[in-house]
Amino acid sequence: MFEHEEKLIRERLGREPNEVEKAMLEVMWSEHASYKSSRPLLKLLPTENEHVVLGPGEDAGIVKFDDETWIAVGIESHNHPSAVEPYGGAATGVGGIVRDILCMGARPIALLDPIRFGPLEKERNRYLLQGVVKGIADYGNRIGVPTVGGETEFDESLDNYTLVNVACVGIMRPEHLIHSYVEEAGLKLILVGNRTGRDGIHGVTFASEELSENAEEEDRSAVQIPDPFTEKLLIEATLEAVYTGKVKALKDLGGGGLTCASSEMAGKKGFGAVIYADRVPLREPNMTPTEVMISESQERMLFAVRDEDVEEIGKIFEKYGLEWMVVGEIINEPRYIVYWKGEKVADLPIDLLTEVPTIEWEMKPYRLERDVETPKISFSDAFELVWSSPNILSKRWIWEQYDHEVQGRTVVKPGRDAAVLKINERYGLAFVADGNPNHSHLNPYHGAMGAVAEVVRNLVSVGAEPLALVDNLNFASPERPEVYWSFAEAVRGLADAARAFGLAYVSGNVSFYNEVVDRPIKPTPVVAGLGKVKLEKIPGFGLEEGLLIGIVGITKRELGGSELYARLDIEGGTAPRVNLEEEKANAEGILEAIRRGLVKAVHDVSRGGIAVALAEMAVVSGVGFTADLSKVPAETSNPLEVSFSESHGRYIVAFPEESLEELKELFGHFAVIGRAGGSDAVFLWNGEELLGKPVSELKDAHESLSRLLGEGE
Amino acid sequence: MVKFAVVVFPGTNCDFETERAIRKAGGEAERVWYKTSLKDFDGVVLPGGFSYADYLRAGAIAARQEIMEEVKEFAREGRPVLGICNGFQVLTESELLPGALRPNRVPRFICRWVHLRVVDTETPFTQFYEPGEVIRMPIAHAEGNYYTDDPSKVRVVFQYSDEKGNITEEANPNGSIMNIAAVANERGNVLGTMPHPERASDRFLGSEDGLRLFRSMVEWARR
Amino acid sequence: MKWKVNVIVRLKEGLNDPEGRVIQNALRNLGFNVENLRVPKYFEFELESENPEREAEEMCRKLLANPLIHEWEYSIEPVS
Amino acid sequence: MKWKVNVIVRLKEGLNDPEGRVIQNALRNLGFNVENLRVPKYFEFELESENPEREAEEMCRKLLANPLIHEWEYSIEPVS
Ligand SMILES: Nc1ncnc2c1ncn2[C@@H]1O[C@H](COP(=O)(O)OP(=O)(O)O)[C@@H](O)[C@H]1O
Ligand SMILES: [Mg+2]
Repeated sequence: MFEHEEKLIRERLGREPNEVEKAMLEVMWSEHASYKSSRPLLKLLPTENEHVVLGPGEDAGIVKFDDETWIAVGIESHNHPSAVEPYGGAATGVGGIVRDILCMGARPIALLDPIRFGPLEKERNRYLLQGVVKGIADYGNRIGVPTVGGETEFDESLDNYTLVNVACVGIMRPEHLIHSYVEEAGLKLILVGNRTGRDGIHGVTFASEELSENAEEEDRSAVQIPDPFTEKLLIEATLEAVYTGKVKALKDLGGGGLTCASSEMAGKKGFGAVIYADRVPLREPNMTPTEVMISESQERMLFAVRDEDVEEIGKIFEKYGLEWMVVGEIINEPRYIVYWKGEKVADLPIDLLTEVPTIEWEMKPYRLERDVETPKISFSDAFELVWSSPNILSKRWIWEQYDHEVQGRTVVKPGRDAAVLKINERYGLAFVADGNPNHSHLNPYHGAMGAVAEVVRNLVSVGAEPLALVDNLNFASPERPEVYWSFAEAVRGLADAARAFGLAYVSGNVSFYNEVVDRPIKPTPVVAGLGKVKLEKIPGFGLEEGLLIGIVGITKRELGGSELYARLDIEGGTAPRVNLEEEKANAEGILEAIRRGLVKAVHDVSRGGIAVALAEMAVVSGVGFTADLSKVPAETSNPLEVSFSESHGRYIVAFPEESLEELKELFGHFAVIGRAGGSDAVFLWNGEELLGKPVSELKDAHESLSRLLGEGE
Repeated sequence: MVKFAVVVFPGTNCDFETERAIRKAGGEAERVWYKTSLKDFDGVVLPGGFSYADYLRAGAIAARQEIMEEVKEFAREGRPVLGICNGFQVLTESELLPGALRPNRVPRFICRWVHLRVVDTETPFTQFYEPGEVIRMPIAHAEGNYYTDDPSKVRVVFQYSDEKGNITEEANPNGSIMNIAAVANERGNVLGTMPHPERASDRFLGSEDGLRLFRSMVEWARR
Repeated sequence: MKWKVNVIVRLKEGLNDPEGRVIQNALRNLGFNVENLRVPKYFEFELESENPEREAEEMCRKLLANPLIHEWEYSIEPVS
Repeated sequence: MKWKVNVIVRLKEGLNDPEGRVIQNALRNLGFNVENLRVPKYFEFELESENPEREAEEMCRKLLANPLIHEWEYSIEPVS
């Protein structure tokens, strides 16, 4: 807490807060819990349209899928905890977002895990990757929620650090929606799940500060041990309770523990709460009321239930072997009162906890984009470099450790542009997440827009109409003027892009203070998107013998922040710009082509450019191609720029000859660049070979992540 | 109509889709919490998941629950008992099937589609397959490495194979002895399978090869 | 009476230990000259019993170990 | 020189231990009167080293344990 905030609290309270009050206020006024630095800017984001049932403001957003089916969606970061305890940090990150979805009354059905690390050459970064992946796997698999996709990126700037974001979707019937706030006094507050211990005390304040050098030793209290066994029982028990119709409000205990969950539940509509902190079941002896109130022990939920229903709901918890206790009640008066063994240990106006004043930090623009000469290396050297980049390698080693098929819905499995989950006999839900910090670093506005554009392209590539977005903003300290400016720029980019597509953000998350020892991370806005797709119409991804290969969209000299430049350590250049008109037109064109059944396979062009996108389509089906890249519609005639530029708005399609005329009509920029077939991947330029390689060799290199990690198979 | 109990232990997580697959195959199915009695059912299915979070050894704690006495009764009476993945682990741990399921050769969880060769079509679960037929189903397990000290005594039902049905080392995802993926008891009415037939029971999910297993089981119970 | 019991459950000789292999490799990659690494299961607990030897043996046989693949040993001492 | 090393890695006092709790419950259900059950990680291996104490300590710190949540102990004796 800052000094001026402490002063403000003293003024409003007319006295010094006591120890318990002070700890609760500190937690609630932390950046992580209050969004005090981001709230004013986040207002820019569009949050309403015909698909949105419930926008930001509760634990998760809700989107209408059809009249009987709503989808709850949310995204969370668990960066700091994962950087010091990768296994437990990542696992409890999964647990947290799953409970956010659950407490809306939805059954969690899928997860995505955008994760980022420092270079793999370093032992510590490999350790972080292995720990994070195992943590997500062990938790997600055990609770039976499939991790169906994600992103994995490596960058020098994240050395010794990690960004772990997790997005989750849940499915619900409209009548089961439970809000996170109460609308009547007298309700009993039931705490259920794990016992409360000292773990996670000051977790939110931890997440609101930079990591120091000795983080490992210092921040032990901020780490929790994951308990997926209890979480799975909580999922089933909570849903069973929700289906009785007797749950009046529901929240999970996350950052800020009992204080945060109960004060927000009570305060939102002007009620108050009394908490009997000594009734909370404890795991450790001699805990103080302060510790009980702010502990962030995992796998706990808070239910608000009428007095006469307490027993019935309690029975459900007992069936699942879960411990529960009435720990407080809702009162009419807007106060937040805590008792400990009969003694009043805290008494605050509830809005002092829940309504935290915003802070606007100083902003200072920076400019990293500058013209650099495109390097003069051969296509084959460039391709070799990019194709072997850990960022481009297949992430099979990761997603095979995830039970991505549990629940029996995963129609499009990991490894493609977006995952698709079967929702009913005709329709599926597409789900994907993207971010590109190299682009956002160079140009935060266009980088953020680009994340939205890429999400849309990935959804469209599996035939899905985009429905809604959620965003996760991973930034360094907002107290740095350049960082705060880049944050504002990114939000502006997210807002403009979503508006252009007619999309809304239904939920999101902000994670500031991502720095290790004074080294800020690159601005990393991550966007996840939902789409709706007709199951019968989902196109393929791989090449098939004899199909023509076409490219949609225009390629520009936009190598800034590209994988090629990252591999060559070239800074500067121009980051790709999003042309919203063209991006939208091309997305609509692709959807129309899929609707009419004109294309057999679709893949959008993103990281690594056209060369990589083509190679990926070959590798996935084992069918080669011959493609003349000089035919690509482009504003440059430099083969390297055409092949590796990461311009937006582009797709590669594979289609039979008879679709050609119709396809041409659908797009402003479209060209046939070659044909699929044979066992070699052959890149040409004006008819001359740039590179020819057996697809099997490409595949072997593409699947080498486990070798890089020093693991067999 | 014949009715199957799909037993739910704490941590079981493939119960809904297993129930769905049995119904699609023409049977009646009901998810049954492990503290409930199995008396009105014609067969039992122990579905996949992580009973007791796989703590100690996969399936070990579930195998010691009271309900397993009733499951043993089913097995003795010759009624169908099917264990899928974690259910298979429960069946070996409770000695309804021979052998043990050890941690995978590469000790990681692995979720992947595999080819299987159908070895034994004489069981209640496999009567609708052709001997030697190659089918596709996904596996998803960390402890599926089948071990027994005397393989000659085991009634092998599925083996991991390549797409042509050859039993090769490369086709073995977890190190199982003789590429064993599914085994039955001597009588044939108890089957344990590591691959998930319920995940291969819908054309949109990649294959319907698993649905025949449920059809076979339902048909057999009906007679 | 109350006893402090430690149980070690090992894979039988000749059965390979995949987890041990992975950890051994990781340690070697870090430069440690490690061999024959194994990761037995290890339990510590307090036991209220009149016959702790018999009960410890029973616990292993009934739950903590799988006799087909494991052998076990335990140590028992009174809780002071 | 060659040493036989045993390492035990325990969760720090007070941390949640779901695995221990679940196994303890399972043993109690079987009628054993068990308390405070914990499932530390246990490693046995041979180490070729001039300074086995230091190396064992390093191994724990770097890989076998996370100092944030674990404490560890080891025993070292020469291989005969
Ligand atoms: N950490 C991860 N967890 C699960 N799936 C992942 C992960 N990282 C990448 N993937 C999957 O690998 C595939 C390729 O990822 P990516 O290159 O980011 O796709 P795209 O370029 O289409 O955005 C996608 O299907 C993605 O979901
Ligand atoms: Mg893509």
